[in-house]
Amino acid sequence: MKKIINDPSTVVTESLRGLAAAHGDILKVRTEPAVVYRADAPASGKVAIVSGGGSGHEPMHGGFVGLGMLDAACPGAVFTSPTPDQVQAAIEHVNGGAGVLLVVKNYTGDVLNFETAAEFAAAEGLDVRTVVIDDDVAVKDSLYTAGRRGVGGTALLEKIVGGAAEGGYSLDECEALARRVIGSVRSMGVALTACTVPHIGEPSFVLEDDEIEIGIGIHGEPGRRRVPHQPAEQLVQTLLEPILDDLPFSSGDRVLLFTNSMGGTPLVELYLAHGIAERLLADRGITVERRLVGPYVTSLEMQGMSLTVLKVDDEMLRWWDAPVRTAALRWGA
Amino acid sequence: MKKIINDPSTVVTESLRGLAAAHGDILKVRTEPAVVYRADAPASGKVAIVSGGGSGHEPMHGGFVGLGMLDAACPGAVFTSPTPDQVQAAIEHVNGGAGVLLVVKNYTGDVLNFETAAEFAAAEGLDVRTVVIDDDVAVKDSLYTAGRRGVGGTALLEKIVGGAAEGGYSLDECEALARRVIGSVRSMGVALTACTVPHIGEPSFVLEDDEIEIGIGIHGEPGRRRVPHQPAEQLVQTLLEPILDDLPFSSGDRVLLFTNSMGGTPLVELYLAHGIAERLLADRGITVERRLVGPYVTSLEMQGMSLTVLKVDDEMLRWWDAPVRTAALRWGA
Amino acid sequence: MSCDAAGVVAALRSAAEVVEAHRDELVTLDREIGDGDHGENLKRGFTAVLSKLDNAGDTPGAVLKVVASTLISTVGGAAGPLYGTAFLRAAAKLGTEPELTASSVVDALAAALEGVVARGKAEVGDKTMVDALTPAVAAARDAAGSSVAEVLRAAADAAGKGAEDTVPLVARKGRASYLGERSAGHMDPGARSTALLLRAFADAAS
Amino acid sequence: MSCDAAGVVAALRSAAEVVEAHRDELVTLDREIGDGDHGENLKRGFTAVLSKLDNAGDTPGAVLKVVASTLISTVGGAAGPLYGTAFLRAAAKLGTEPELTASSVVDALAAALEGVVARGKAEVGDKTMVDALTPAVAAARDAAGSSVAEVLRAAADAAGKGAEDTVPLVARKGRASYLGERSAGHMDPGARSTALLLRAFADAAS
Ligand SMILES: Nc1ncnc2c1ncn2[C@@H]1O[C@H](COP(=O)(O)OP(=O)(O)O)[C@@H](O)[C@H]1O
Ligand SMILES: Nc1ncnc2c1ncn2[C@@H]1O[C@H](COP(=O)(O)OP(=O)(O)O)[C@@H](O)[C@H]1O
Ligand SMILES: [Mg+2]
Ligand SMILES: [Mg+2]
Ligand SMILES: [Mg+2]
Ligand SMILES: [Mg+2]
Repeated sequence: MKKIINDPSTVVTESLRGLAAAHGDILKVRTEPAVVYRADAPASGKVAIVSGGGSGHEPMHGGFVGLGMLDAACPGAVFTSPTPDQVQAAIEHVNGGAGVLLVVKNYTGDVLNFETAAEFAAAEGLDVRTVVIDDDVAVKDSLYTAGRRGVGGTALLEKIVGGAAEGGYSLDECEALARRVIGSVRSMGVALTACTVPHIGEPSFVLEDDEIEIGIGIHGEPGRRRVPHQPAEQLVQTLLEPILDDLPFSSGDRVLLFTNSMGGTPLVELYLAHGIAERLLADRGITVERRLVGPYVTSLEMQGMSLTVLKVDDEMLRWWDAPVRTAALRWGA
Repeated sequence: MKKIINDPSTVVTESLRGLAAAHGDILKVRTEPAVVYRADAPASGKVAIVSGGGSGHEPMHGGFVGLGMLDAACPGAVFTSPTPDQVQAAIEHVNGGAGVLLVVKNYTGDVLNFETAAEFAAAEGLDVRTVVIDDDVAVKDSLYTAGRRGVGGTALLEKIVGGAAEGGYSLDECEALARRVIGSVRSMGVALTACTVPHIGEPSFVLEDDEIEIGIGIHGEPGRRRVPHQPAEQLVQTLLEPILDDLPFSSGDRVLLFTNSMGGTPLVELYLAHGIAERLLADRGITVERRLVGPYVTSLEMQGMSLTVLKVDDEMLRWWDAPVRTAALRWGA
Repeated sequence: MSCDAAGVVAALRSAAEVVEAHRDELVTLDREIGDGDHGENLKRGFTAVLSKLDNAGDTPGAVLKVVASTLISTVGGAAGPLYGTAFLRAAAKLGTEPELTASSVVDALAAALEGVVARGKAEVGDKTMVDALTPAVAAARDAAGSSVAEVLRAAADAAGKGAEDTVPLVARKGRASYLGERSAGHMDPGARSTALLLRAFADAAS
Repeated sequence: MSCDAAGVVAALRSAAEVVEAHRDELVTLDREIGDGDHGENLKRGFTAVLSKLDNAGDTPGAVLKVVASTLISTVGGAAGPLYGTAFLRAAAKLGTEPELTASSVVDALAAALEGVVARGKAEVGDKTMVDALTPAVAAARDAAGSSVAEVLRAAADAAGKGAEDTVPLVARKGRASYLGERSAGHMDPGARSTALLLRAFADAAS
């Protein structure tokens, strides 16, 4: 394993130190327990948006902390949900008196740890709500599974609800908007290569030279099926079709298209794929109103990509367009 | 070779299509010859900044086109300098009457092709100047080599000079500022893995599991020496020391520190390395005034990183901080 | 082993050793059908537990409460809250009782299982730690008339068997459920770690 | 082969075939001490040249001028402007002459070399295409008294030898110079392609 690290057990802490050094104007970091929070927290009178999850998906979530997006992020060990202490510390730190919305990706570990923290916070009389995002259509959503995973849609959700919170939405309004976004967003991913978790030291799974894994999650867990590698045109279709069929999206819909790199895919390939996705959507009569292209919800160095499609309305677009100033997303500020 | 492409020979064109679709508010793309230019070009009365180079280094240069940075970028084939036609087309397209500055990375191919285009433009009576950036300390700079390569420093140069041009600098002033930046910036890179050029289909070089290549360029060309893989602490020192010794940088200097990913390095590692570099600079009494961390000057999917240190003054900081609105760098606009 | 707080502390020390020794095995199991962190998560948790054991408390319940909160705040993932809840419920059940008895151990194990099910909503057959803990509680209950050591041995044996029995199952809870049919043919890491912990406790009690 | 425009066009067609056939070899050479694109660059260029040959012009000079501008606008990299300049200077030297002669070929080759040196500033021994072209011009000059075919054969032989002789050299120009001592032991791709092109012209002229 060749990684730019000193010791697998200190990767997250050391990386947070670098994040803090790089973006001192935007965020601050505390350790034990680890929390990334807005430099100007708490924002008094504003609903606080808190998220988090395992590390290794950078820039999510620490890179989304700042004006117009998250008030705090709780980074767990690599690919491991954070602990309730972290979430509690985050809540305490950023609570500005207008309530706290926890944005949780649907993984058993994330849900349980955030739930525990929310119980503690509620016991202290804080108004804490939780929304769980589960946008990954690769996973069967049934009573007999852990349900869909939260993947790329999380970035869009955090931007939109973060914008609304900054714009003065109440906790009720933030929660309602978040639920609408969750109901309107779907994703699907593919891995060309596996990633290597530092404390494991070997790739999470093994793909042959001509094999790709469809329906990959963001934790190095294997996907739904292995297929031979295919041209980009076909690959983008393979990802897009289950997304469109699921919601479903149909002609006349207005969408935000998010073409996400799993981390190790060159931008030249990602834009190529994005161009194909745009064309396929246009062919179906779907209007792409906004787009995001880049490595935002990653799996360490994994090569691969995901597509996320969000059916937007004017309210969502308004908060998507609203100023944001974070390490990873920045406009209008 | 597993890449998200259709055909090696159409990668660049198809990728440009996706770039245009993703950022229609910022840039436009023409093909035959391929040029990425500002959506609002030509900016009348403003010095136009034009750059370019082989593709495969994205977001450089197309992702740097927009307000406050480049007026046009000329993308060559992957890792191949663009042709003079492209540069001529770019010059014609963005010339706003106040002259054109060509920012060229020091590679024989880039220099010759831009030179040819500049000759044509001069013959047509245009005021075209060329600056050549050569910030890579890994390469011996002597009469008997092609000289140092242009690497990470290019991104900083283009931001600063682009800001100044947007701020109303004359061509003389832009050129002088560019030469000062070039004189004050140094870089050094390392590869943990090689990259695979689409039309080659195999890695550019082969590194053993515990080997890294110090002094790597950005074209998949081998570096200066192979050494055993080392902890991040040591690796960052290995990169930083030759940089600091070269200019030299010394106690009391104010710098911009750019920690760049070669493309495939996870952000969690990059921030970790950045934190170490910040500490090492502080130890030397050097003040980091600004920083940039991310994959900006890449080599396809190569894992590795480079450090770039620019000795700044107030004038450089002013134009670094100035508003920029491009696909890759954006603030204040 | 004594059945007082010191005995429980000693049992936890050997549990920590077992976790350390089986870290790679648990990582490997979790890599196959999960995300590969289970062994590392538990190792991190039990290393933290070790550092808290010296002044953990005067009663078995007090010690287990420290274990619970330490696991919750250091393990993360699904296993953190689940094992944390298990130890917390067991601690609550033991109350301030100064010494474990066979029947209090049975009750504590049953409370732990109830806690895990309450948090994780898994049923037997979902291919989770519940598949190890459920037969363990039943076996412990059958052995309630004997000694603490006998109860724990019965529980550990049953948990081991329960863990083995997860191999053919298709996961319906946790990360392995994303794999669908492909999760069959692998042992559930959480069931395995449950069996390992109970074995460590049983060995310490013998 | 005739020595008029049609003959030159025919020679260029076989040159394009040779480039295509040796594309991978040139890529491999350039991967070893450069960035691996030389074969692809030339292939792209000569494919474009092929599409322009039908109405390229009535004189050898006119045809070579089209080749020059096509290479300049499609090859890129170092080789694009260098080969472009070489063909441009050769074309200029041939002027409107309707047929090549042994001595005009010698002059055209010399002009090509001068152009490459003027653009690239490489000297003999720098491990570039100059190391193939310089001995080629000298050998051509020695054969100036013979036929066009003889001149080209002499040039090609010398270029081939010159290319071989680049193997032990340490590069001092172009991308290979970044490698320093590590560039020794490999043939320069541009010297090799120069030798290949001259061989193709010589064969076409025979
Ligand atoms: N809902 C659940 N109920 C009971 N146990 C569960 C549940 N979900 C997961 N588990 C257990 O947790 C184990 C995985 O733990 P771990 O790898 O530490 O967490 P994560 O899955 O978050 O990476 C599984 O092997 C399984 O035994
Ligand atoms: N300054 C120079 N003068 C003459 N020939 C040169 C010079 N620099 C490079 N070359 C030639 O160009 C060849 C490389 O061409 P190519 O690979 O197409 O371009 P690039 O180096 O830009 O990738 C080298 O093998 C060498 O023969
Ligand atoms: Mg996990
Ligand atoms: Mg090249
Ligand atoms: Mg796990
Ligand atoms: Mg080359």
